[in-house]
Amino acid sequence: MPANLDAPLVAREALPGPYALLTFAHAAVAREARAGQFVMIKAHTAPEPFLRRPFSIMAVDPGRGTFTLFLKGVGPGSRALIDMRVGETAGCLGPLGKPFEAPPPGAEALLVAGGYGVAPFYMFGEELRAQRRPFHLFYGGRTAPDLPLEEILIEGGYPLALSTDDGSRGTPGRVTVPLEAYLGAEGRQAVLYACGPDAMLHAVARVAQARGLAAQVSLDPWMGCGVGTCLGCVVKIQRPSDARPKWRPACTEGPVFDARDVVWS
Amino acid sequence: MPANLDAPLVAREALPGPYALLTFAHAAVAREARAGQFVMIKAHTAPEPFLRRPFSIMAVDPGRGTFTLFLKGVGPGSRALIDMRVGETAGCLGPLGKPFEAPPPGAEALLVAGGYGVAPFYMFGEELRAQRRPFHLFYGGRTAPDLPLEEILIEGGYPLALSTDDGSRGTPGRVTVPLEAYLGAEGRQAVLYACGPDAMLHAVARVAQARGLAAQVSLDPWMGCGVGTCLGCVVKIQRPSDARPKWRPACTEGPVFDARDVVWS
Amino acid sequence: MSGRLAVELAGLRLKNPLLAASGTFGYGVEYERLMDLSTLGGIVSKGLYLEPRDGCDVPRIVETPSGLLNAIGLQGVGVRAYVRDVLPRLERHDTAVVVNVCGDTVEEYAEVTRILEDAPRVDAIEINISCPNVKKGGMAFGGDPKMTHEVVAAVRRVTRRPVVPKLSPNVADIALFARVCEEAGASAVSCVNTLLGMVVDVEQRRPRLAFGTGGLSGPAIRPIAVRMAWQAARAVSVPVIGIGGIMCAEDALEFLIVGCRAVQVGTANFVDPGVYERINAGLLSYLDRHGLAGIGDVVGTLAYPGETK
Amino acid sequence: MSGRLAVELAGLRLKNPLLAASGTFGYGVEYERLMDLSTLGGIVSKGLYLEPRDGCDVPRIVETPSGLLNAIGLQGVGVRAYVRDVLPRLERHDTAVVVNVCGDTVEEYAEVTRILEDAPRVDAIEINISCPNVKKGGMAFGGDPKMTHEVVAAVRRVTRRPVVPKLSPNVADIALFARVCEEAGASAVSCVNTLLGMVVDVEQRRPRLAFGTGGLSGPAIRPIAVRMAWQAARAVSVPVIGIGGIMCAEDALEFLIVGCRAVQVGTANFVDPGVYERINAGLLSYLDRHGLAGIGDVVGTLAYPGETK
Ligand SMILES: Cc1cc2nc3c(=O)[nH]c(=O)nc-3n(C[C@H](O)[C@H](O)[C@H](O)COP(=O)(O)OP(=O)(O)OC[C@H]3O[C@@H](n4cnc5c(N)ncnc54)[C@H](O)[C@@H]3O)c2cc1C
Ligand SMILES: Cc1cc2nc3c(=O)[nH]c(=O)nc-3n(C[C@H](O)[C@H](O)[C@H](O)COP(=O)(O)OP(=O)(O)OC[C@H]3O[C@@H](n4cnc5c(N)ncnc54)[C@H](O)[C@@H]3O)c2cc1C
Ligand SMILES: Cc1cc2nc3c(=O)[nH]c(=O)nc-3n(C[C@H](O)[C@H](O)[C@H](O)COP(=O)(O)O)c2cc1C
Ligand SMILES: Cc1cc2nc3c(=O)[nH]c(=O)nc-3n(C[C@H](O)[C@H](O)[C@H](O)COP(=O)(O)O)c2cc1C
Ligand code: FES
Ligand code: FES
Repeated sequence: MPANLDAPLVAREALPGPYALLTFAHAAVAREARAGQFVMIKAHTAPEPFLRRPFSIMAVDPGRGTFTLFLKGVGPGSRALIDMRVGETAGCLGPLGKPFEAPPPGAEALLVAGGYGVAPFYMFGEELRAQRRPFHLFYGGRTAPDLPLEEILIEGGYPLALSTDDGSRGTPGRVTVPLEAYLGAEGRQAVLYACGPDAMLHAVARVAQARGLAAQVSLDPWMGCGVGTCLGCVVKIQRPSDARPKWRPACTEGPVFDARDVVWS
Repeated sequence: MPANLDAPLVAREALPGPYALLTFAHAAVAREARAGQFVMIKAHTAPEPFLRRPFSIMAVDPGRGTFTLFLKGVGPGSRALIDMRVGETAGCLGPLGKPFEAPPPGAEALLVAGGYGVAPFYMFGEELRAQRRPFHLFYGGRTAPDLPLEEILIEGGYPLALSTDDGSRGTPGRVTVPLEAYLGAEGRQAVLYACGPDAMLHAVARVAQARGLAAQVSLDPWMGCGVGTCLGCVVKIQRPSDARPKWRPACTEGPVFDARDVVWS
Repeated sequence: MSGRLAVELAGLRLKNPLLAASGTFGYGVEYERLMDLSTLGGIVSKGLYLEPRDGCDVPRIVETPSGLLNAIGLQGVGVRAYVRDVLPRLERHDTAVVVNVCGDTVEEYAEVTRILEDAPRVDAIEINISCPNVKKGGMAFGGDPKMTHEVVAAVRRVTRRPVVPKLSPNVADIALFARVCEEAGASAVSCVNTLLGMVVDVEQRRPRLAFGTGGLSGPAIRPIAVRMAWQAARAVSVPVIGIGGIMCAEDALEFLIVGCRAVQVGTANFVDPGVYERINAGLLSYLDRHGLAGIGDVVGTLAYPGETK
Repeated sequence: MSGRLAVELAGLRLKNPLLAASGTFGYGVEYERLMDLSTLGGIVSKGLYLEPRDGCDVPRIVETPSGLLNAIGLQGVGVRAYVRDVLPRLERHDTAVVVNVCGDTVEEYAEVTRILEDAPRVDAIEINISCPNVKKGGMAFGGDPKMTHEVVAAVRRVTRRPVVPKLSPNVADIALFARVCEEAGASAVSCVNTLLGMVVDVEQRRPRLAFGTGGLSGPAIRPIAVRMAWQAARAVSVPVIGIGGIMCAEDALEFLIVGCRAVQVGTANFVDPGVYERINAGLLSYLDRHGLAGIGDVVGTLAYPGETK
């Protein structure tokens, strides 16, 4: 069950650029979280912005009772977290949301990450490895500095394909370029998983559709509460059973959705 | 002339308890400030509270272009300043307000400080010393830990009389006890200067009145702007030329007032 | 111990003066797994119409300085699904259940209330005549004394339960509206809903909310809400429930001191679901510190300058 | 370069759309030593009555979440001392001077205006019918359409200068009041003054302000002020001056985009006297980024959902 706790920061690693890895103590998240789930969190050091922010859980350590976030500082909420000192606490509710579901036996998991969207795939890779499922991680950014987790993923032995829009690292072009190359011409048994900017998710959904593959996408709407009550995070979803598209809260019915059900705007 | 600048924190010394010494670069304050003047300052790291706060200038270093504050963390504004890291900036306007005026030749300056009210007297002591004027500093607090500047003042060679309400350090009792003892029975040529809680200022004013001595008190109202326009900091003052008491802004006509003109509430 | 926080409100006994505000706590059941719902004095449901509603397009919410601007547009399941699916699940929780009733017409308000009349678990009806994010009903009714009277009287006629109109702050004279409600048979009034606001995306040169305008809530509006609750409490003898920007015990106390018998916590639910425990603990420690027996001893104790109590 | 920020307002040419709001910039001269006053489009004086006034008891100001609640009570030197002592000192500064005129009665508003009529340095009259912190005049006039009309018409009759009533946000329908002002001969309207609020000291159980209630300003009220400025700008053809919570260029742009010809900066003066330079620089860089020739090209460009311009 998700728990609402004052979570102390227990470790902090600044990465180049606006990025950082933050590790918090939070027994419930450490024990129960699955890849694709997230926390709503806010540094107690900064009164504003006063709402918590959603961040994907990147890793957990159930033994130590901690979990780790991979953050990009983009505004006051994320920056206040990055500026925390070890020992300071954050209000933290989690784990929240629906996780990624492992592929059916025989199918390979292809994880497609754009920017900070790589965070949940670190954990998903660990889960898949534990279940001895084959997977491959496609990690794309605009330029080389936008791939701050590269080293950690290589050290972790993740099967990795890098790409950058400007070609400064890995395959030049969008992350769908190495993905399509990998999928090749013939029908490969795979499930696609995508987390990143909207346009990227949509592109992956199109790749999946064109090839008749299943795809799970993690959407990234603005969230107010994380628990299904503010109805600020709704996304347009039409499930096979729905007569017409419905606004559904991404925090409780997602953030991971079947790509076929998403009504792209 | 006062200047409004982004002042970087250049040095920071935490003192025991909620106290700290902060040194900022600010050429105008460093060059022009006189003891009793203050700055309006706010850490850029914390959006709330959104108004700046007034703090007395404790010391200046015109050569380096810096000034130092002695802060007690009591609320969000002061704590945000204390939490700053070297290199971070604060919005800072100063020097502001009317300074203490040195005593006439032949008279001794008796500086009476309560709590953080000691800050301007560090600087005033330096000024008096430079002018070769005799002075004595009475520094009182509730308990020994409320006298965090003791060591620095002793090292600086300040003629010092300590007191605490609970007797844990120096003379037991209010700061007026050693003051009155020092003044003795016979009429000593002295001007009293006081900075601290209202009740202490009033007590010092009564001592001065009883002995026919001049006294300058630094008032501590809540301040919104520091430059005479919000009219939030007004205090009731009746100068000899005033037919009746008038609300006067403490930021521009004070914070240092002639004790006789203050209409105590 | 916790009996010290109990309050009487329009015939209801609440175990403490804290209710979850409409639209900020779902139907209550969403929080079942997160907290013990019986720590709440009561739960006010999301606004309910006769039929399910889609609500506004996105974005629906934007943060403002110490505030939140929303235009959800009362997305919801409709009153029948609420009675069928939600109310039974609330059976097991020891807390008051207040249903926030909406309508495009006076008749719809009455009809929704009538449907609730047969549901056992409902303790009171809150009449939402103050939602700024719908084209019909809502604020249009709550900004017009005549319509306010009509809606309240219509709902009053079809239920035996306490009827609590929720006032709009987008009026010049909140006391007038409180009095109109009292005259129309209200058992209490909730004070206040959100203030109409707009935030502009200057890069796109269009409102940030898809709906255009929205309702402002959160600490930003608290000084306005406290003033209005104070004016309403002086104007009527039925109880006033204070709402607006309550984040902690001190904030709740402001409303109680100016005369509110209970309060609702809205936006704070999004920030911290632990808010009720924190506030209740804070209220108890306040009572201890001030040597007061019960929270009722705080209500309406404001010493207003120039007035003697 | 800075010609790009110039605006025409009721016959006045302001070199940029930023004015210092009444009561937050003294009489202007207080800031002489701190900044170059000619970086301002204009200065609105502290409110002036016929006679000097003492104002309210202290505390007069209390900070609220992203806001400031004040009850100064229009302490001031009176119009004659202003004309004698202040106006000559403003001669040397190249900025528009607007005088904020107050009165306990309609006659007093007119009388203060008449006294200013002979003063050469005055560019416009702002009529303060919206101060919440006085027992007579102020908001009592600005909350009543008939009185609003009377005051504006009375001032209109005694001056050749532009007359700019300042609207109260404590009304249900700001557009109505803007229209009443236009009909009474206003050259422009200022929109808005402070929202009536209260903060309670829960330890003492009394209001934090000595006066009881006060006026809320600052970023907290900006979404409400932007909405009201937008409604006013749609209602009248005279220019609207937007006011409320402006701290930076983006905030000023919100008001300009919804239709304001100029804006006033209030509480931000207390936070940072460098605010005008920052905003002007931000406006210029916005024009560059958006390929716009002048700030006038921004005014009223809001794309409101469902409307075509
Ligand atoms: C499920 C989920 C998982 C996430 N995981 C991660 C993660 O692992 N690492 C990570 O770095 N980030 C992650 N994010 C993104 C992260 O939540 C945001 O970057 C963060 O909320 C920004 O907050 P801020 O205060 O720093 O910046 P803000 O200033 O609040 O906003 C930054 C951006 O958000 C946009 N924004 C603000 N308000 C709204 C609104 N009402 N509607 C739409 N957009 C708005 C702004 O336009 C701006 O571009 C995740 C988001 C979601 C929904
Ligand atoms: C001229 C001058 C010089 C000063 N010099 C120093 C100094 O050298 N060192 C130092 O540590 N402090 C100094 N102070 C005090 C300092 O300004 C305050 O401690 C600081 O403003 C507190 O701000 P905060 O945000 O930390 O706390 P806040 O939470 O804002 O307030 C702390 C205290 O101020 C009171 N307060 C808040 N608002 C009001 C109001 N509207 N009216 C009355 N009281 C209010 C509160 O009740 C509370 O007790 C000086 C004050 C003045 C006027
Ligand atoms: C996202 C959101 C949705 C709301 N929905 C409703 C609603 O359905 N019915 C209603 O009467 N009030 C609704 N409100 C108003 C709140 O109940 C409350 O009156 C208001 O938010 C002020 O309180 P607060 O500042 O504590 O949030 C809503 C508020 C928010 C923020
Ligand atoms: C301390 C203070 C004093 C004020 N005095 C006046 C006044 O004398 N006349 C007036 O018309 N408005 C007065 N106002 C209102 C401001 O001019 C302005 O309308 C309001 O503060 C909203 O703008 P802001 O949010 O930028 O401060 C005052 C505001 C403050 C904060
Ligand atoms: S974030 Fe509030 S409903 Fe999803
Ligand atoms: S602090 Fe604003 S007038 Fe003194």
